[in-house]
Order: sequence, then structure tokens, then C-alpha cells
Amino acid sequence: MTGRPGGLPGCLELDPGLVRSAREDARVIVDEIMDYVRHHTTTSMERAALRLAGINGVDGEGTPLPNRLVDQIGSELGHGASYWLFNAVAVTGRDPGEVARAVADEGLDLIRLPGADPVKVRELGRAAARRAMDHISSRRREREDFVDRLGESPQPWLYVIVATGNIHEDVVQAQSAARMGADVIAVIRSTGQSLLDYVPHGATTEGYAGTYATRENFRIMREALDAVSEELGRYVRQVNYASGLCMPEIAALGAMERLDMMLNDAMYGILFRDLSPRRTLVDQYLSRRISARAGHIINTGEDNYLTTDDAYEAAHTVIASQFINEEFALQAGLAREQIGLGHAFQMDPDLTDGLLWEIAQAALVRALFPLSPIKFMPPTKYKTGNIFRSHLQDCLFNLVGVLTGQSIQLLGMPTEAIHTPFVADRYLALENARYVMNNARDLGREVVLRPGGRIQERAVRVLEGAAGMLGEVRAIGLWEALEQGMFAGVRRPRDGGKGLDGVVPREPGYFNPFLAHLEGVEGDG
Amino acid sequence: MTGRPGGLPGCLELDPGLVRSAREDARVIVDEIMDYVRHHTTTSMERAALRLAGINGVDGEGTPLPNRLVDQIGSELGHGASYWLFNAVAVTGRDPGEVARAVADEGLDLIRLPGADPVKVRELGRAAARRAMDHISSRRREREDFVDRLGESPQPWLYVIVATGNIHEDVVQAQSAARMGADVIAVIRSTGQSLLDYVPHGATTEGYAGTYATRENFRIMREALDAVSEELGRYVRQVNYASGLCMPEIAALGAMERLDMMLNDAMYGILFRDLSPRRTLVDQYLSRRISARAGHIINTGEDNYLTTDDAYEAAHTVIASQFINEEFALQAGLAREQIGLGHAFQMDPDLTDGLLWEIAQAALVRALFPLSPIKFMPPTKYKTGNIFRSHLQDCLFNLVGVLTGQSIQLLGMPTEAIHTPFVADRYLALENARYVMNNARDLGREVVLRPGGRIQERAVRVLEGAAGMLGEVRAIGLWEALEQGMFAGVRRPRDGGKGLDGVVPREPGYFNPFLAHLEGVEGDG
Amino acid sequence: MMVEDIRPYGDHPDDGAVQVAFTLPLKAGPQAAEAARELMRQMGIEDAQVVHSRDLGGDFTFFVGYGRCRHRVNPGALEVPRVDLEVMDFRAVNQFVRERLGRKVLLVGACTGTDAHTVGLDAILNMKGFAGHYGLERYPEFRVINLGSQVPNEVLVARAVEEGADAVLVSQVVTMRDVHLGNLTRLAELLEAEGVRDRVVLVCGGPRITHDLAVELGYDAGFGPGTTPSLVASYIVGELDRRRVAGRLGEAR
Amino acid sequence: MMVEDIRPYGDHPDDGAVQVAFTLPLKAGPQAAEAARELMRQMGIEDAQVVHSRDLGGDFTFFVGYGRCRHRVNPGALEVPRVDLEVMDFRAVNQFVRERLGRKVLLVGACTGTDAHTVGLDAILNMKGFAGHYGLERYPEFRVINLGSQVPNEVLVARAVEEGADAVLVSQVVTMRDVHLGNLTRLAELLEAEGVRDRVVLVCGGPRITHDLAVELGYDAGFGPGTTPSLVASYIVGELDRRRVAGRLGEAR
Ligand code: B12
Ligand code: B12
Ligand SMILES: Cc1ncc(COP(=O)(O)O)c(C=O)c1O
Ligand SMILES: Cc1ncc(COP(=O)(O)O)c(C=O)c1O
Repeated sequence: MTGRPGGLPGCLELDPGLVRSAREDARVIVDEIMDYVRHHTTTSMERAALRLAGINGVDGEGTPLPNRLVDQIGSELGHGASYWLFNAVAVTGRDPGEVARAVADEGLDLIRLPGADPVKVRELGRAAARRAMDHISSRRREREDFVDRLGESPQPWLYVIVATGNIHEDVVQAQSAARMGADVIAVIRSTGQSLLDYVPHGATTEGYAGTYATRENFRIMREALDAVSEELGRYVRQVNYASGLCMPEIAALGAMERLDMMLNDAMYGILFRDLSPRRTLVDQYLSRRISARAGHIINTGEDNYLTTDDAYEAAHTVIASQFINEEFALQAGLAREQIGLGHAFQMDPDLTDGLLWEIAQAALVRALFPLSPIKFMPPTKYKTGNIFRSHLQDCLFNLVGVLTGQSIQLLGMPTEAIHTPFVADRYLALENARYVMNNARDLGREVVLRPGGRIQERAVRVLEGAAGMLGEVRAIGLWEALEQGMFAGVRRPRDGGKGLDGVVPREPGYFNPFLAHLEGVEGDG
Repeated sequence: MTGRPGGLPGCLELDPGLVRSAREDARVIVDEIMDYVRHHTTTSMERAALRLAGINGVDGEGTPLPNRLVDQIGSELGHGASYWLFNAVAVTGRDPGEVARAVADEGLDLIRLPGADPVKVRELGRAAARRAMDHISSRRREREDFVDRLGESPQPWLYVIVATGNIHEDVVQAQSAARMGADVIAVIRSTGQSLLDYVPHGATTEGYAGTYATRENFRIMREALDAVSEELGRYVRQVNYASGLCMPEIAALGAMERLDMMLNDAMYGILFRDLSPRRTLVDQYLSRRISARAGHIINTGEDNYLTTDDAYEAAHTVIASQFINEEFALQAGLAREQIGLGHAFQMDPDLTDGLLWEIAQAALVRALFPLSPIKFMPPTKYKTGNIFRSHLQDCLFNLVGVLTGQSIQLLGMPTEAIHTPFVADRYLALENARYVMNNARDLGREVVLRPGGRIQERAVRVLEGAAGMLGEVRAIGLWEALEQGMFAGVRRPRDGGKGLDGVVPREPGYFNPFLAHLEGVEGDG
Repeated sequence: MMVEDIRPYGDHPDDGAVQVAFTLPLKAGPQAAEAARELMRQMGIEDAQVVHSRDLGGDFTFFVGYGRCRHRVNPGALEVPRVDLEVMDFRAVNQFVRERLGRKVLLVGACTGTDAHTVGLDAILNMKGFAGHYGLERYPEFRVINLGSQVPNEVLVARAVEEGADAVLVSQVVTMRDVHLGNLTRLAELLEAEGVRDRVVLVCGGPRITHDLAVELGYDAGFGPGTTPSLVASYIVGELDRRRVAGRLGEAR
Repeated sequence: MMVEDIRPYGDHPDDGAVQVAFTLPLKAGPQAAEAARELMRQMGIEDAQVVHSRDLGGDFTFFVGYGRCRHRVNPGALEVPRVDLEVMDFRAVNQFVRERLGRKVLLVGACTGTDAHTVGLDAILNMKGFAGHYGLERYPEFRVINLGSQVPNEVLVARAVEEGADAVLVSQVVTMRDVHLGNLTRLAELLEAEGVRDRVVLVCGGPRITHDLAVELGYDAGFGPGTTPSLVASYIVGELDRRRVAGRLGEAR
């Protein structure tokens, strides 16, 4: 623990030894996985590299060119798609984009091309990586310049979602939200996108309860948010999902289109989308390397445990997962300030003293990860069509957020149980947050937890549970823990799940200049 | 201060010397007024005596018989209406009701009747007073039996209003509210009733934004609430207003019809209805004597200061007035457990840290009057037609109520700025209170105020303001303080205001056996 | 349907999204829910969904519903009743009075009948004013008599006549059972009966007062929520000037 | 108007009180407020009052309104679509299966298409059940195959055929842009195409599913919010028995 938070979370009397040992367990757990990660690549990881090399667009059938190339490379992928690409670049003298077009339109076959001078090939690759990284860094600087020039809101940042399914309508809603006070806009993805093994192309208008994540959609929204940021004199952040079967690819697109945050969890896809554990854990590594460089804040998905599990009973699993996510993130070069660990307000509203347990949990997360921009998710599970009570659940949620000093507050909507948000729902949600957070602004500094009281005690109990769980996971290893259903109560065989066939052992001499570049400069967050 | 409250209010570090001196100032202030009170009576006080003597009903024109008699007695009122009544009883051999009927229907003139043996007259009066007091005591025992048998809710009690204007519709709404969890039902009076110098008669169906307080309406509602109490296995309390020009008369009716609480403030009518200060202060005394005997909880009206004045700036006036109201109540024989001092949550919702100041105030009231069943009034002033935000204001109000251990929580309505409550508004209000109070049940025991922090400091500052104000009032006397506009910013000349002509100096030998009986047994609350 | 016709908007143009809530005098159950949906349909709501229902203890059930309203409105074609004038600020109003009327203006205000809600009237009349605008008492060219709360109409009229008021300002906040309508009407009639109706600018205000309602009740203007003192001042002096020019007032006194 | 006709109730019988809220694609102002009132009037709301309006930043304004709905409904005259049956409890269902069907009943369930909301289906199928009722897995006379989330219709149909399912249970929670309608319809068509539609009891459920919608889409029954496992169990075994008796099923296998 690098610091001690002020205010209410500072009142928790946690055993630093226990916290240290939990982190140590997480390190050992992650080390084992990273050993696997370093020896494998995936189709999506390679497509991400191709994206970074500048390959965009689709073929005549609408298949994205990165997919075309990776499909063509097929069983030779273990050498790294970059190898085949830059070999072709060297041989044909074309640039990566032209090579890809040639594959699509002219039947160019990367594998069958003669092998160019390996030194030359690698040099071309490294040069492309430098260009890509310069581009990403320049987009990052753009963000920093925006923030320097326009400023940003104090935390908790107010985070709302748009989910019309139509990017142009999303823009309308996002700008309205920003004008009403939103600091962060997330464009929710269409139902089912996480299972697509490609990133759709172009502006899209036909999503279901969300809008497809595409590079063009990212660009359109960023442009709209830049405009409204200028109008408001305050930088408005944009979020999407580096998650699902295209995790690293989307991270790359998000880096290139200056997204500010990425939903990105080491285990979410495994647990909640039945994705291959192998695939997901390899993918998360590159995606986080990219986000580290892009200056993204990642948002982990521990809130999701509580939509099926009970928030009171399973509270420790959230903390255990956060330690693991943190360690994965650190090992991928993310700075603590970029690791937006997630949790959620999901106590049964009928639970007597539920608010106390929720305060304990929120303060605990804050105390354990003082430098992390913690993301607090709203009540959803116990929301019903009773929009009036729903508004109150969000009121107490906002209170806990400001009381315990959360960083990113994803606002609850009164109509959570009914539909993805209407424009007016967002107004009510923002009004709710502003009202509560302004009225109770300094409450967390003016009240303290009763020493030896039940809130302190609860936090200690949850931490002990998490530490115990991490010890168990360490003993058996994460692969085995996933198989035994230790997270979210679902059993995920290490060699099961969707997308396993996209996992490929790296061959000796595996070439990925982008990853190499990212690994060269660690922890630049 | 008789005890020290637990929980959050217990954290206030108040100077006991300051509290003592404030109480001492209040005593001196009230002593001066009581000197005036003991030498005067009023038309309404005498009508209350006649009510207690058993006089009900109206004449052919609809004028209540107590008014007929007091009008007839006219300038001879200083001897006490009871003197004239029991003289007539002695002379005619009729009972008080028959005497009153004879005045109305047969032209009987109380003043012109021959004088009976004064000893006999007084004996008759005292016997009537004993009967009246037995009746009141038996109604009080009824309540106690109900509570013993059925039980009652833990505090804070949830208090809601009905205000349809039609007593029969009020019953429908009251029973619905009780079934949804209300502990206390107040029937709001029609606009303007406080200015009527008589109590309307019979069941009424035509009030404006409230239902006339009449004895029959009291009875109808009590019967309905008894039925629903039995149904629910929990005693549901009934409230009305001993306030306005008929204050003591309504207290008498409330005693006889087993009302449980009475809105009753020593200064409300003066300040907010421009009633005569003389009249009101005399009237409050008898009304409180009656309520003391009836086991009523009185509810004072300090909340009203904040509907015109600013809650932050004028906070100390509330406390000063509470000390005065408390002292008046104690001198009228009310037990501390009956003195439901009022205050309200009226901070501007746009005030940064408003919640902190509200907590300070609520905790202060609780700490200063630990035995009093404090009544906490909801936000109203800053309510707008935005029913959604309104619901949130009530949410924080309910939170403060449970956090600081208030006793009687008058629930805010989402539609406060629109109409008197619809049946569904009460549902939403009760749901709000139950949700918040259950979720945060023990919060006030698990968090403490930061020692030396801004909440503590604010409470101390408010107390100092109140003590200072009481010192000033003591120096000039309450009559003068009212004239100078020290309360609620309105200037009330001691010899101005409505109803002054109803104030009459007591003649030597003034006869009021009811008052005498009540004064004989002090502090039986 | 014209292109200007609009429908409510939820998350895409023309989706007609509306939320409703109401209580039906029925016990909760499928029958009651269907009645709720049927009512929504009659209101012109398609895809009517009951998203929440709650028995209120007794024969009542509360419903929250969502659906798509099929009605459309053409906002351009609506007549919007309001006091149409250019609002002058404090300085401009006083200058206007000095230059155009050439004498102080006398205002008499009250909360009439049983109404004791003085905050709204005070917001207009008292020194400190409202929402950052000075109250009319502060205007050097106005003399203000604020009679306060629960003033009988007779008392207000007598005082206005006695003082020779230029304008009478009435506040009515309690509106349950339309108590304000009768009360406001009686005041206008009383002024008429005293023969002074034409000699005063008669305005009323309150949270449920609209300009067209006021006009309907025989007032010159009505002011609703959010009214500022300067708006009222601008209206009154403008109206006095209009009447002066029209020769109905001013010269005569 | 018949005596049975009812209107909403606010604080006295027949007052028609309703609350509405919606957003109009207009900038805030008197014109927009009047449009809101006009829309309310078209919905049949008298005394339409806009009690709150808020510019949403852009060309949108949010309104809250109250008024008196003049529409009436006669609840007695409404047809209430629902699964009409006597709900048996755990014991009774198992006994019914043993006595009337004489064999175990096989259920195959899934969240189909892209839908990953398993909680509702699990509430019906999993051991622990819902709202204090055991889930169907716990019933000794049922065998349950729960395929979980995001199951393609083809996979579900193949499995149902392969196992010889007595009933197929589908959950659909995501309904935006009516994605559930197409998905549910395709499943029914697939079963038809495979020639097994008549051999299974086909039911669906979800927060926006109603029985009549389900029937319309070609299902035997639909179950909405608050459905308990025992209700579903009772329906399925009752329906199987009905079919057995009707000779369409049962003996054949
Ligand atoms: C404060 C208040 C009180 C205070 C009043 C203190 C006082 N000195 O005014 C007290 C506590 C005494 C009180 C009592 C009652 N109240 Co009250 N009260 C309110 C409250 C909370 C705020 C009103 C207010 O001050 N608004 C702020 C001012 C600035 O707004 P405004 O009045 O709209 O004024 C603006 C405009 O309308 C306009 N305007 C107003 N008047 C005028 C006049 C002129 C000439 C012009 C040009 C403009 C103008 O300009 C103003 C500035 O923009 C409201 C609820 C709410 N939040 O709205 C209930 C409310 C108004 N009260 C209500 C009721 C029923 C009562 C009682 C009758 C209850 C009872 N039965 O006991 C009593 C009795 C009062 C009586 N005899 O009239 C109801 C009215 C319901 C209805 N629609 O009829 C309300 C809506 C609460 C409720 N939901 O029940 N109340
Ligand atoms: C939990 C949850 C999730 C969890 C799901 C975890 C899980 N394993 O199920 C997670 C976080 C993964 C999730 C994700 C998403 N969700 Co979600 N989610 C919810 C939430 C909060 C609760 C749903 C729930 O569990 N209800 C409890 C169960 C018991 O109720 P039920 O489903 O109605 O089931 C009962 C009955 O309907 C019936 N029933 C249901 N199914 C069946 C089947 C049969 C055969 C029978 C007989 C009966 C039956 O019986 C059940 C018991 O009575 C709701 C909001 C809410 N509070 O309702 C949103 C909600 C359903 N989600 C929504 C959306 C949009 C999504 C996403 C698509 C968002 C996105 N774009 O990323 C994603 C993607 C998921 C996907 N691919 O499907 C929307 C749906 C909007 C709509 N109307 O279309 C909602 C309403 C939230 C919102 N306002 O946006 N979600
Ligand atoms: C980390 C993470 N990734 C992704 C998602 C979205 O899930 P999907 O796009 O797979 O439906 C979530 C859900 O909120 C999440 O928390
Ligand atoms: C103590 C007290 N008396 C009376 C009232 C009611 O006032 P009235 O009946 O005079 O309108 C109130 C107002 O809430 C009050 O607080």
C-alpha cells in the first residue's frame, strides 16, 4: 500500500501485514499465468499488431483486413503476424496497408512469398512500431493538453452510459449528458459483440441495447466529445470495452482514437462470457500494455460478481479479484493511477444496516488501493420498475460514493430495470449525483468510524476473507481455481471456452515489434 | 439536561454551563409571561371549560353552544364562565348541557339568574371537573391499554398527513397509510380554520386543503384508526391542531376524543397568524394543562421559522424558541416525554455541505432535549414540481432522522410543491422512509463526529447563538422581544393581533374548576 | 401529419416515449394491471407496459407505466398565452416612471382570503426581492403597501381606494378545490362594484396562476412561478403608461 | 358511462389524477411548455399542469405534468390474458407426474441468441430456486438440462431433439429494438422445421414477456416478472397431461 487515504477510509484499522501478504499471493498467482502468457499469442493479439501497423478496412465481403491476414497466416501465426507482414513489406516494397489490400484484392499470399532478409524485416517492423507508438503517445499528449487547457471535474467523476444502438443518436445523447454535467461517457456495446471474433467496421446504426464498438464509431464520438468539451471548458472522457474476443485489438483502436478509459478485466470474459481462460489471459496482457502506453484508465469488472452472487456474502471475492487484477495490470506496465478497480453497490435494499456494510466495503476498497481511480458501480440487481425507489437506491449509492471518496461514479438510472437510458433518465441521474455529492461533499472528512465498531469490523472481516481466498488460489494456481468455480461460482476448464482455437504457442523467434516496444518501456502511466 | 443521548448526538461537545444558563434564561422569560397568564382568561379558555363541563352542539343558526354562552356572559366573563354555568345548574337543577340548550332555545339568561349559594355553585363545578378529568384519564388509559396490548413501532415514528377536506375520504386515506406503515396520522385543518373563533360542528366534507377540526371528525377518525390498529396489531396515533383562536377548546376536544398528539406552540399563532400575543399566551397555558392530563404529546412549531427565514442563518432561533416552548410546557405540567419540540430540514439543496449543517442541527436538538419526542419536519421550502428531486430531498431527510435519532418523522411528500398528498404520494413517502431507515438503522451508532470537526463546531456555534438570543430576550422580556421582531422576523405588538378582544382579566374569585383541578396535580405526564 | 409535428423523445427521434403514474381504485392483481394498461391505451399510449404496481392497502393500486404516445403536437401552431413585454431592469423602470409618468406609483399588495402564504408576494414586494432582483419596495419611484396575509377582499379594496392605488397585487397560493378562483373573482367584482376597477392595474400571482387564467378572471395580468420583481414592475409601469396615453388615466389625477 | 367504469384516484373518487413525464425535442420555454400541455390534453388529461420542466442541454426539454385523465375503464369487461391454472406445490407436482404421467419429465432450458441474462432462467431451473420456491432441478420427477447463456437457437433445438425433451424453456431479457421477438420467432420456426414443435411444450419467460405475446409468437405459454418455479412446473405437467389425454403425446413414446 503506497499511501493512506484520508477521510473515512482512513479510519479502517487494517493489518498491513495481511494486506502485504494478499499482494504477495496475488503476485505469485499472476507470475504463474504470466509464464504461460509469455509463451503464447492469439489471433486477436496478432490482429492488434496488424492494426497498430496501420491495417484497417474490410474486404469485399466485409471481413476486416486484419482478420483476412491472420486467417491467411493460419498455422504459421506462432512466428508473429508481424513477421509475415513485414516480410511482405520488405519483399513487395508496399506499406502494410497496401499489403493487406493486396491480400484481399489480389490474392497475395503472405506465407508463400519469398523470405526477405530477416534483419531487414525486423528493422521494418521496429520502425513501424516506433511510428505506431509515436502516434499513440501523441494522442495521449493531446488528452493531456486538453486537460491542461480546459481542466476537468474533481472526483468522483460522473460517468454515464449511452446505448441507443445508433452512433449518431449516441452523439446526441452524449452531448446532452455532458452539458448536464457528465464527466465520462461510455458507449455501451451491442449485446453479443463480445462473442464476435472481429471488430466491426465503420459507423453503425443497428446495435441492440448498445452500439457496436468500431474504430469509426470511436472517432465520431471522440470528435463530438471534443466539441462539447470545448463548449463546456471541461474535458469529457470517453469509454469503451477492451473486452471479449477482440480485447487487445480494441485496446489498440482505443489508443489510436484517443479513448480515455477501457473496461478491461483479466477474468471477466472467462467468467461471464465463457471465453477461453487461455485466450483471455493472453489477450489481457497486450491490451493492458497498449492501454498503459495510451494513458487509458482501465476499469475492471468486479462489480459483475455481485449481479449473480450476493453482495454481503461474496464481498471478499471482489477484493480478492481486485488484488489479482491489480497485479496483472502492474505486470503489464500500468501505473496504479491507471488501474480503475471496480466494485458495486448491490446490497439487498431490504437488508437491515445494508448501508453500513456498503460503506465498509467502499471504504475498504478505497483504503486498499489508495492510488487507484476506483470505479463504483450503481445498484442494478435489486432495481425494479419502481423508478421512485430506484432513484433512492441511487441516492444512497451516491452518498456512499462521496462519503468514501470513490473516483469514478457510474451513475445509476431510475429506469435501470426497464430500458437502456432515455435522455431524461440521464438528467435525473446527474441531478441526483450532483445534489447528493454537493450536499455531503465533506461528510467523509467530518465523520469517522467508531473505533472497534461494526463497520470497521466488517471491513476487517472482508479483507480476511479475501486474503484467505488468495491463499487458497495461490496454493492451487489460478487455472485450477477457475476450474473449481472459485470466482463468481462458475467452473471454467482451462482448456474450454470460446476462442480457445485462437491461442497459439509462440515459436522461437516470435516477432511482435509492437509488444516488444511496449515491453521496453515499462510503467510509463 | 436530564440525560445524554447515545449515538451521534452524544458526540457533540456542548458546554453544560451554557445549556444550563439557556434554560435559566428561558425560565425567567416564561415566569414573566406566566404572571400575566395567571391573571387573565380568554373567551376560548372559557369555552374550553364549558366543553369540559359537557356542553356540545350548536344552536339553530349553527353557532356552537359554548360560543352562545360565552357571548351571553359578555363582560362578566372575568368571573369565569363556570361560575355562571354552575350557578345556573344550581338554580335550575338542570345539567350543564340542558342549561346550554335553554340558553339557545328558551332565552335563558345566565347573568340575570338569581345567585345561588356560592359554596354550592363551586361544589357543583368541582364535581363536574372531577367527572371531566376522570373521563380524560379513562381515555388516556384506553390509549395505554391499546399500546400495551398491540404495541407500537420503534422510533422514529412515521408521521403522515391526510388533507382531502372530507373526513370520510380522510378515513380512506388514513387507513391506507396505516396499512402501508404509517405510525401517526395527522388530519390537516382547512385553510383559515385557525382564524375562526369557534370550533365547527359535526362531520364535515368541505375543507380547503385540509379538513375542519371538529369533535365529530375527531371521533370518526379515531374510530377508523382504532379499527385499523386492531387489524394491524399496532397502535396508530392521531394528531390535530390545538392552535389558532380555539387552542384550549380543541385541546379539550382532543382529550375527550383520545387524540394522541396536538400541534401546539406557545408562539406560532402570534408569529404566523398574527394572533394576539396576549390571547395566545394565555390560551396555550390551559391547552397544555389539558394535554398534560390527556397524555398528549404536543408538537411545537419551530419548523415554521425556516419556511420564511434561512435554515442556515436562523438555526439558532429555532433552538432559542425550543427552550422557551419547553419551559412553557413544563410550567403547564407537561412531562418532558410529552414535549415534542419541532424542527425542520430546510437547508437550501444547493448549499455545499448543507447535509453537514443539517446533521449538526438535528444532533444538537436531540442532545439538548434527550427526553423529548423530537418531531422532525421534512423539506418543503425548496421543494419544486420536480417530484424526482423532491424524493431525494426526503431521502436525505430520512437519513438524518435515523442517523441522529429523531423521534417523530413527519414524512416529506414528492409532490409537496404541487398538491396536498395523493394516496400514492403517501405510499412513496413511506417506502422512502422505510428503505432509508432500515438500511441505515444503526449508522448513528457506528459513525461518530470528528472531534473538533466542523459539524461539532457548527452545533456549538448554533447553541451559542441561541443562548445569546435568550439572554437578549430575557433582558427585554418576551413581550418586547416579539414587538422587536426577534422571532421569525415579524413584529407583533403585545396589544395587537387578532382575538385580543377575547382576553379578559380574571376577577377576584375567578372560578374555573377545570383549570384548578388540572393545576392541582402537576406533572402527571 | 406535418413535418413540424413532434412526439416525445426517449432515445431516438419520434419514439414517443412517455412515463405515467396513477392509482386505480382496484385491488392489485392481473385484472387491475390490465385496467392500467387499458387506461394507458386510451390515453393514446402504444406498447403500454406496467413496470411497477403496488397495492396501497385498501382497494387501491398504484401503477407506473411506460409506452409510446402516438399523439403529436405542432408547437409552431400553438398560441402561447403570456404577458408579452420587454423587461426593464431596476434603473430602467425608475427612469421610465420619472420620464413617462412623472409621479410616484402606488402599489397595494396582499395575500387575500384565508391564504397566508406571503413568501411569493414578499419575493415581489419586499426590499430584498427574489433571485437577485430587488423587490419593488426598493424602487425609488414606487410606494408599496404590503398588507400581508389573510387579508379579506373588502379590506384590500377599501385600502386601495383610500390610498388611491395605481395597482393592486394579489397573491393566491392555496388552490385546492379551486378556492383561489372564487376568491380572485370576488375581488375583481368588488373593485367593479366600487367603481374603481378601471382606475387600477389589477394583477395576481402564485404557483398555479397563468396569464390566461388571470385574464379570464377579470385581471389585467397573471404571474406564475419564477416571476421576478422587475418583470412585474415593467408590466405595471408599461400598462400605466399605455393607459395614460390612451387618456384613460394619469391626466385625470 | 357504466357504474363499473373507473378513473384514476388521487385524493377523491373519480378525480382522474395522473402524473406524466416525457421529453420533447424542443428548447425550454413557454412554447415548449405549451406543447407539453397540449400533448397532455391530447392524452385526455384535463387541467393539464406542467409542474416541472428542465432543459436537457441540446434541443430537449423534460417535463413533469399532473392533471385529470378523463378516460375511464371498466375492469370487469377486460379480458385478462394469463396462464389460467391451479398452481400445485413441489409435492403435488411430483405426485401428479408420478400418478398421471408415470415417467420422468425432461426439460431443456437456455438463454438464447446473444442474451446472457441467466439469472431469470436460473431462478426457475436451479436447485435453489426463487422467492422461497425450489427450482425445477430439485424436483425428483424432472430432469433438467440448463444450457446457460448465449445459446444459438440451432444448438438448443439440436439438443432438445437429441435428448427427446418434453419441454423447452427459453429466457429472453434483452428487448431493446425488439431483438427478442425475432429471436423467439426463429426458435419456434426451427422447431417446426425439425418437425418437433408438437412434441414439446414450448415456453418462454423474461421481464417483458406476457402470456399473450408468447402465444402470438407461437409458444404455448409465456411467463413474466415474479414467476415462480412451481407455477412453471404446474403449467408444464398440466399441459403434458392434457396432451397425453388428447392422445397427441405420451403413449407414442
Ligand atoms: C412556505 C409554505 C407554507 C408556510 C407559509 C409561510 C409564509 N409566510 O408564506 C406555512 C408553514 C405557514 C404554510 C402553511 C400552510 N400551507 Co403551505 N406551503 C409552503 C411551501 C412549502 C412553500 C411556498 C413558498 O414559500 N414558495 C416560494 C415562493 C417564492 O413561491 P410562490 O409562492 O410560487 O411565488 C412566486 C410566484 O408564484 C409569483 N407570485 C406569487 N404570489 C404573487 C403575487 C403577485 C402579485 C405576483 C406578481 C407574483 C406572485 O412570484 C413569486 C416569485 O417568483 C409550499 C410548498 C412548496 N414548496 O411550494 C406549501 C404549500 C403552498 N402549502 C400548502 C398548504 C395546503 C398549506 C396549508 C393550507 C396547510 C394546512 N391545511 O394547514 C397551511 C395554511 C396556510 C394558509 N392559511 O394559507 C399547499 C397548497 C396546496 C394547493 N395547491 O392548494 C402547498 C403546495 C404544500 C402542499 N403540497 O400541501 N405553508
Ligand atoms: C444482472 C443483469 C446483468 C448481468 C447478467 C448476469 C447474469 N448471469 O444473468 C450482466 C452484468 C452480465 C448484464 C449484462 C448486460 N445487460 Co443486463 N441487467 C441485469 C439486471 C441488473 C438484472 C437482471 C436480473 O438478474 N433480474 C432478476 C431475474 C430473477 O429477473 P427476470 O430475468 O425478470 O426473471 C424472472 C421472470 O422474468 C421469469 N423468467 C425469466 N426468464 C425466464 C425463462 C423461463 C423459461 C421462464 C418460465 C420464466 C423466466 O422468471 C424469473 C423469476 O421470476 C437488469 C436490470 C434489472 N434490475 O432488471 C439488467 C438489464 C436486463 N440488462 C440490460 C442490458 C442492456 C445488458 C447488456 C446488453 C448491456 C450491454 N450492452 O453490455 C449486457 C449484456 C448482456 C447480454 N449479452 O445479454 C438491460 C436490458 C434492456 C432491455 N429492456 O433490453 C437491463 C434492463 C438494464 C438496463 N436498463 O439497461 N446484465
Ligand atoms: C470488464 C467488462 N468487460 C465487458 C463488459 C461488457 O460485457 P459484454 O460486452 O461482454 O457484454 C463488462 C460489463 O459490464 C465488464 O465489466
Ligand atoms: C404549531 C402549529 N400550529 C398550527 C399549525 C397550522 O396552522 P393553521 O392551522 O393556523 O393554518 C402549524 C403549522 O404547521 C403549527 O406548526
